[in-house]
Amino acid sequence: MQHNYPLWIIPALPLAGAAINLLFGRFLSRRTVHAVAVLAVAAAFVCAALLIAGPLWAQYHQWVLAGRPEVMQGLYGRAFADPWIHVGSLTIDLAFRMDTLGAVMVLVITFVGLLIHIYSTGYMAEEPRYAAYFGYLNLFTGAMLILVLGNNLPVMFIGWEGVGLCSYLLIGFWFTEEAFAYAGRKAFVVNRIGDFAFLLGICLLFWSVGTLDFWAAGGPDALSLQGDKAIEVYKSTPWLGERMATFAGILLFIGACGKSAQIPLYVWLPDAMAGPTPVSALIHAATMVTAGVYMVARMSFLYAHSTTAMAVVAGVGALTALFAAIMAFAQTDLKRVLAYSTVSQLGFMFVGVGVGAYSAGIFHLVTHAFFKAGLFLGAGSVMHAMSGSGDITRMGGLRKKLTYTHASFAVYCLAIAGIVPFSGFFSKDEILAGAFGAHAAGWIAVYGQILWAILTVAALGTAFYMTRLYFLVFAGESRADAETQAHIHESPGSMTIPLVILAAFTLVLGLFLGLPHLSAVPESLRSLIGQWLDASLVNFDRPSLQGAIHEAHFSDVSLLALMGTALAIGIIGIAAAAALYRRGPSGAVDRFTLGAGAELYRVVKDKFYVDELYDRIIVRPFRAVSQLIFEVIDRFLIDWIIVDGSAFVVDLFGRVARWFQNGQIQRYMVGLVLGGALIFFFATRTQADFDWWQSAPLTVEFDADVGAGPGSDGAVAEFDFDGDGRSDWTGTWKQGEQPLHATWVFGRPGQHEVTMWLTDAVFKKRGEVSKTVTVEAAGQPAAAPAEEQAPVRSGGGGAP
Amino acid sequence: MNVVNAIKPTDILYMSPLTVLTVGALLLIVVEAFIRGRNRSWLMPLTITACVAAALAAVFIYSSLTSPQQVSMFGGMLVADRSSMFLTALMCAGTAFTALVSPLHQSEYDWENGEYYGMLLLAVSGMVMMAMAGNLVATFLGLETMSLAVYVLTASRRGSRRATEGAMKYFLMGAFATAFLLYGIALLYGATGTTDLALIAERLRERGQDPLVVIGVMLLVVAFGFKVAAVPFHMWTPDAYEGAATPVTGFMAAVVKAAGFAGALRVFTFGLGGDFVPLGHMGWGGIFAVLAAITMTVGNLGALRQENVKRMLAYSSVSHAGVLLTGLVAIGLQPGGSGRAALLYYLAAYAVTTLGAFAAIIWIGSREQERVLVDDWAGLGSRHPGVALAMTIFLLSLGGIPPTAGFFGKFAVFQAAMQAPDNRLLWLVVVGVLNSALSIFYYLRLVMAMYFREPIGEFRPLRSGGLTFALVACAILVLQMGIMPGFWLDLTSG
Amino acid sequence: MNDIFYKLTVSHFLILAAVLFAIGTVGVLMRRNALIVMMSIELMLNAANLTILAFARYHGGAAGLEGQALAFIVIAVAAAEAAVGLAIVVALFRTRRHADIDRLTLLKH
Amino acid sequence: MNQASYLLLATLLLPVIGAVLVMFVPQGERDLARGIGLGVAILTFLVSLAILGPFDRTLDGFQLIFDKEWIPGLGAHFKLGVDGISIWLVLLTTFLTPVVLLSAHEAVTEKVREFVAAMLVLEVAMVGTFLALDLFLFYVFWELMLIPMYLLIGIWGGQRRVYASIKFVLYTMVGSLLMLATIFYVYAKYGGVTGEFTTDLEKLDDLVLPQTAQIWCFAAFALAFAIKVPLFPLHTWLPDAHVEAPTAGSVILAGVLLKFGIYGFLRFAMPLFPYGAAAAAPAMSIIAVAGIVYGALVAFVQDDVKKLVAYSSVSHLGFCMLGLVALTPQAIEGSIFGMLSHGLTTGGLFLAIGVLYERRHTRLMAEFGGVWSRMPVFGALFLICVLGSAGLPGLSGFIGEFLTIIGTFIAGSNTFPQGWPAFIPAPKILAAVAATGVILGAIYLLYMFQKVMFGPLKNERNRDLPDLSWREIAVFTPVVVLIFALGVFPHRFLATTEPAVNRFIGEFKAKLSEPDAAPHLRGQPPPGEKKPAAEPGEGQDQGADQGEGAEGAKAQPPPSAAPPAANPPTLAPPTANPPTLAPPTANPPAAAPGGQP
Repeated sequence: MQHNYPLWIIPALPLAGAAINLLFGRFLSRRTVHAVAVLAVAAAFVCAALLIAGPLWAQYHQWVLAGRPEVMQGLYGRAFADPWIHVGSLTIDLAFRMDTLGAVMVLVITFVGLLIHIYSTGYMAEEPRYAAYFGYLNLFTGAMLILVLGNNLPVMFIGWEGVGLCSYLLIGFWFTEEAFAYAGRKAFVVNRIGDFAFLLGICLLFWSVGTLDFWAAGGPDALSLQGDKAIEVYKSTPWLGERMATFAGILLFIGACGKSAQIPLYVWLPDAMAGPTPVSALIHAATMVTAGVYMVARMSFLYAHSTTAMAVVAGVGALTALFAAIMAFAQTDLKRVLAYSTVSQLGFMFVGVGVGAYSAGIFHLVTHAFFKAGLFLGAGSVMHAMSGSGDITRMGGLRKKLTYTHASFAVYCLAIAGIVPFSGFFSKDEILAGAFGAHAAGWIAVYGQILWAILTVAALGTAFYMTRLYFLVFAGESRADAETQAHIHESPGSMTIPLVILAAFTLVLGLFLGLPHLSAVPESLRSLIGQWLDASLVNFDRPSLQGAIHEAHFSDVSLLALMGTALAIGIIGIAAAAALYRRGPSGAVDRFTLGAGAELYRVVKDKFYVDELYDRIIVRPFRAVSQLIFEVIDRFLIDWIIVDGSAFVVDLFGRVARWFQNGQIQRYMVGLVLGGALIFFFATRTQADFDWWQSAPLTVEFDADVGAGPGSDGAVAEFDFDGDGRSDWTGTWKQGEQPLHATWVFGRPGQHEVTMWLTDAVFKKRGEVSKTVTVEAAGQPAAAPAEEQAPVRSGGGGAP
Repeated sequence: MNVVNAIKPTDILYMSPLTVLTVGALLLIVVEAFIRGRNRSWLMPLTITACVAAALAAVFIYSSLTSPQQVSMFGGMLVADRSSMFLTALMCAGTAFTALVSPLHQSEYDWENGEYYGMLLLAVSGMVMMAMAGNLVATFLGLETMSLAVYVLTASRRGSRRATEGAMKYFLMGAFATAFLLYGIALLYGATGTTDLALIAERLRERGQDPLVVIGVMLLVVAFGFKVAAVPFHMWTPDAYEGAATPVTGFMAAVVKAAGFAGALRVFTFGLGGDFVPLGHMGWGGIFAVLAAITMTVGNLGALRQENVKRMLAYSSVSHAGVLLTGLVAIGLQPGGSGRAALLYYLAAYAVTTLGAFAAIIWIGSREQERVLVDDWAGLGSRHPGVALAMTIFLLSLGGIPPTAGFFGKFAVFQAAMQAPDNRLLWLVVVGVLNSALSIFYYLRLVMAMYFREPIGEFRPLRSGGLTFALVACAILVLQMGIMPGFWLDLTSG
Repeated sequence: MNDIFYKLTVSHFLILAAVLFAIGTVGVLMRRNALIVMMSIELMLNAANLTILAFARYHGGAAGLEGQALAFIVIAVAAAEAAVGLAIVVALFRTRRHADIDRLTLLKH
Repeated sequence: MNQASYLLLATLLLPVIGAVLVMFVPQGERDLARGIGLGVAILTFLVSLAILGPFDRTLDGFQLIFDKEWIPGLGAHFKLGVDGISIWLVLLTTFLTPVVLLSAHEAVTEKVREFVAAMLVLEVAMVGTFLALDLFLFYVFWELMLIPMYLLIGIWGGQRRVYASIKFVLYTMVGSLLMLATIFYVYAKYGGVTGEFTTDLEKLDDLVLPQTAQIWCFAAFALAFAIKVPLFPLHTWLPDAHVEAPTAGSVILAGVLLKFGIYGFLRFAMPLFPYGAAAAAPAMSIIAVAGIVYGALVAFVQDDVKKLVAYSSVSHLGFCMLGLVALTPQAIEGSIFGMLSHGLTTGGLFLAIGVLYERRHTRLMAEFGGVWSRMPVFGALFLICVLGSAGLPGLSGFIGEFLTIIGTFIAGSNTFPQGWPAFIPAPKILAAVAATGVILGAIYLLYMFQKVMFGPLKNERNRDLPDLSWREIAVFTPVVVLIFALGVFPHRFLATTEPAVNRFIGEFKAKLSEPDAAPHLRGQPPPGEKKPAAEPGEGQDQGADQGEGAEGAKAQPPPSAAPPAANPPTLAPPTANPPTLAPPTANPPAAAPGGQP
């Protein structure tokens, strides 16, 4: 066991802030409210920074000195001495662990989060439910921190669902709009679909590995998801010749698709723009939606062992990147464009982690967090200025009015378009390079290159629509109505300062963290973030991965070529967009969209009708089926037919019984006499019957049953075994004895007609019964016909 | 054998309950005839005194006897043992309760004829004789004494057409059944040459294979089936119960039925005990088992939609006869088992419950509105919660829902039946429990009316100390028997 | 062999009694008038009585005595029963001027 | 019988005293009646809390046994006791009763006295049913439960209350009476074997019946309990009962009464007739899963909020049932925990619906909308209940569902003792289908929540809805707090339950391995010459069942030679049978029915 770091403080602080604001917010002044909220996040940031700068850095240093062995253990800390859940072999501690990967995430979340909190104080200044808003925001931050710090899948799942909840609440924050509330619900449900698979993934891992901890607190030899035992399991092939890692990986990835808005579960994200813009910035751009990417990186040891899973991740990512980029073309709402671009960028990240370039994916995650958050905040500032409207066709010419906003926005656009030296360039380029060079066993030969091609197109699209957006908003003359124009003004400092800060980071982050692997660059400066993250990510040199993944090692030339291509693509996209939209909406495009490409344009604008498709094939059938089974099974079949039906039948019998009672005494007497007669008849009739079973070869045991007939005492039973009509065996029954027992050895196996006569002792009536007896030469008892076989006799009594 | 020598002085002592009741009965009838004036209020206390005295005597004898001991008197004409004494006490108590609740009803619906109480005592004396009978002659005499008295009681509300009609039907069918009984006795006598039950048992053991025996037993089955209202001999029950004045109905349902089973217990388990009767594995038990199943079912079905509470209880009493028959069969199949105790307990539980229920029916009605329909009970719960609660307890007990006497009675009887060898009565038990599920429905209909609906018109209940006492006592007793059945089980299993 | 015509055995009495009983039963089930029904019942009782006496004679001795006594008791009881029955008929007749048991259908179902 | 065992008696008797007291309150004095009722209920809760003190969490058997001879003639004992399973359910009961009494303050204004009395009697019956360690006693309480519930629905219920109440009683009655017949059977058999006639559960547990008999007996018990649960095809009494019952009734019904089904399986049906349970396991697990999906789907299309929640109960209890059948410690604890959580969350939901109903006297979703803007506090509390019910991690609902699903998922083919086709990983599929309940739950619950609380404030009559009063907040607070507490600190509950659960599993398997023979005591040789236990129609099933049983036995592979489908590839032993229940599951042959040693 090792030192227990108070990691729980980091998520606890925002959660505490949330608790305060949600419970007592209504009694607090706005100032106190946002003071609490901002301070909580700031404190979390500080704590995290201290822990990282202190112990974690030391550990990292040790690790580097040790020659970068497999994985660094990171800081471990459990919230309680008791486990959270402990049943049988399942032990789940409420434990956290911060390794280099987690550290990066924590810093991004708390820092960007802090900025967005500050921004919100200005943006939401007029919001009546101020406290609730900040409460939710804090709650989200806490949940997100739990997600990235959790040391096992269930704890991660807490955060996973927690952020989902917050996004539900914040998307539907202005719930009086039916559509907004609906968007929130849609987000939650779609996420739940992913979580369902995620849950199954957890089950599968527990079932196969026996633990859910990423890293074993009990020491290196204890069971953990990245221990050697686990690796063995991942490599085993339970079903369909595929590896365990494939099944687990894909299940978890479906969860990631839900959370990170990948095909086919991306549909909720564009609608999620219903929420307040800072929320979109924080949750639906910077942090929450990247949880999926983080998860894949966190589980890199798992994915690395299944090239299939990696292929799926990368493929889905690439397709999403392209698809979303295309859809972004035709959007006219500021935030929707950004939403689709987010989806697209997430696709980039998944390709990164999918092709094994985990650090590249995470790097892009970080840079994206900054510039996309910035873009959203900028958009917020713009809409703030445009008195709430986000319709880019009615904007334009804001360059002069909103100087800070405009400047920062330009920086973000260049970054996302991938222009040197903005951070986006480096991160995106690493991904592209990784994809280009990636090859894994079992992949089709040029899979990596195909991915690269798709991404390149997507990047082109990105550059294009971002530039289009930029020009439509800022360039040319304002197309807004006079009333709006009058109110256009730059946002307050609380909003612009974060914009500037983010812009600054966007500017330097790439140069600082992500210098490419060129020989010109000194070893120690190449892709610092990559080196840092290697301490937490799977190491492809580990023996279990020999030959599975071939990591790309480029020569300077090829690397430069790739970078050049990427850069060229970005410039081309920008140039094209500039050419078309420099003065606001371009006639050329309009001519196209109204003429030749009208069809295409509409399809793209309507997002390929995916929502409608889902509505047709999933939502409505679901409702219809539910309605149907309710009406048919519940109401009609069970309640009406069975329940009420039986009641009706009983009542019917009741009527009959009463109808017979018609008051006529002589009918009663007849009933009495008839009853007596019936009793007499039934009680005195002779019932003859016998059981039989084979006890030995050719030997059959017979039990004469004297039935309930009269005079069973002294009743005489006769058997005719050989079917000659004459009695071969006679016995008299005595009261209170076992039934008459006869044994007969047949001459030959096969069918025999056996007849029994029973003569009762009182009325001397003779009853006859005959059965066909199957005799087998073999020793084992023949299975007698079911209706004569008494239960245990066959099991215990008869059989030897 | 010399009959005179067969009489021992102690016999007088052992038959004291019978003596007390008979003398009391004759006294009442004769004296009442010579009293002028309308005031008959002294009759009721006198009746109760006689009953209590007899009951006390029975208790005394009970305690003086040991469990298996049987004292036979008058050359085996009468037999005193613990179960017979228990039944005696039970029937006396029941009669006392009936007497207690009668006068108010009589004055309200003016049918105050003096012989009523005498007839009560006469009936109960006949019952006691039947319970103590050691000889078919005694059984016959007891049965007739009881029946004749009860015919009269049924008819005693002379003015009412329903009463006379019910009495007529009851009488004709009863007499008809008596003929069967007598013929059965005759055949048994012919087959065994004796009417003494003990001797009959012996003789049957020696030479059972006589058609006369079989036919005789059948006829007895018919006769007793009639007395205990077993389907298909039950049809007089609803009519007679509905026709008779309510106290009499209670008496018939609770006490007469008990008496019928007392007689059946004697005749079948002593005389024709177990499987001496040459009828397959189960002797007469087989017949009664089938009868029991049919009886329970038909009784419940009949009661299902009755609007008239008295009639409903009549049908329910039929279905209870089915349960009791199950107990009888259980005894027949396992004389040593817990069947006897269960049966006696059930008789007691049923008697108490029914008396209580009918007391409530008396309580609620009055001259201008007798309130015998289910609808008449609507809203009683909000107007008179006490009575409603009591009635609910009785109904739950009839339906066999814990923690009431009725539940434990069913429990005891069925578990006794389940102990029959080879699960021979398993099917019967299943039928039984399903039936009690069925019965819940109509008992709850009344509860529903009392609690879930608004009253129609004002209640003008008959209030009297006796009635209230009867209600409270019965309710408490029902609960006590249900929660602490151990005491009663000890009594009955003795 | 025709000496059954000359020698009376117990079975003759039994058969006679059975026939009487059957006649009584049929009477009960057929006739409508309460009084006649009661008479039929009396007939049945007497048939039973006859059986008892036949057996009493057949058994003889102490066993016979029992039968004799029983027969007397039955006669007495039958008389009492008749009395009660007639009383009820009278009461019935008072309330509804007839004694036709078919029309006693006030109580039913 | 130590001093502490009188705590159980006290828990049982206090409400009785309270009920008697209340009945003597004069008709008009509502507040007095309410006061007495509430006081007694709270007192009862405290007393039952005190049980936790002497209760030893490490023991696996029954504790604090209070045993008095009750009916000597019958061998029935007045025997109470708790183990790790029942103790929480008792606490749940005693906890919900005061909450409910407080919540009914304005809902019930006429016949208050009777209402309070009925609630207290109901509490007695429920607590007694959980505590009873004697079949007879259990049955008495079990039936006693019906009456007050029946009155609650019938007197204080809605329009169709008569229909609903009688339906409720008859439905439950039919099942429980067959159970009664079976009790007789077991009683008689035990008496036949040992000569001692008793209904003491702990003794009867040793009785091993022939397999066919077990199947029939289990069927009878299962019917009674399945109706109470209610399992899928037998559930139709529930929506009616819920919709017609007053809020208090619904809360108790959902919160406690439904638990008796699962509890009955756990305490009576499965331990007494393991073979029957084993034979029925596949069918029952499928029914359970079907119930999960079915209940959710049907709930989704309800327009009456209460009906919706009622059907959601069907879905949730399907989880509990599945957990039982899966027979892994995780799954069973999951189902027990699920019961507690369902009691709180669904109870909370019904309380919330009651709040709405008191204000608007309707429960149709269409009538509401945008309520949150008028009642934010209520909205928050309501939302917590909704999310708890939808199984959000950190709230109580998640723990139960998660454990059940994971427990079912890891259930090896040796945990479903027989009948599973070995070639499909049935437990996994079941778990997967069950897990869809997680999605569906979110769908219908959030749909309901949105329709009621979100959207524009269309309906004029919702304009001036008052937010929660302090009394109502006081009603909700404990429930919500517990929902959080259970979700964040489930460990104490689970740890207390675990020994009992392991014991349950161990004994189940041990008893399952008994040979199929005439009735005998566990561990003792069966009497050879004993007559067969012949039941009606049993002959038909005999051959079939035995055949199946044999196949089941054959189909049990030793863990080493497990087919890849049924067991994890390499690491099977440590995972497929977790250490805690190593003795039972480590040797599947022992678990194979009728497997001759």
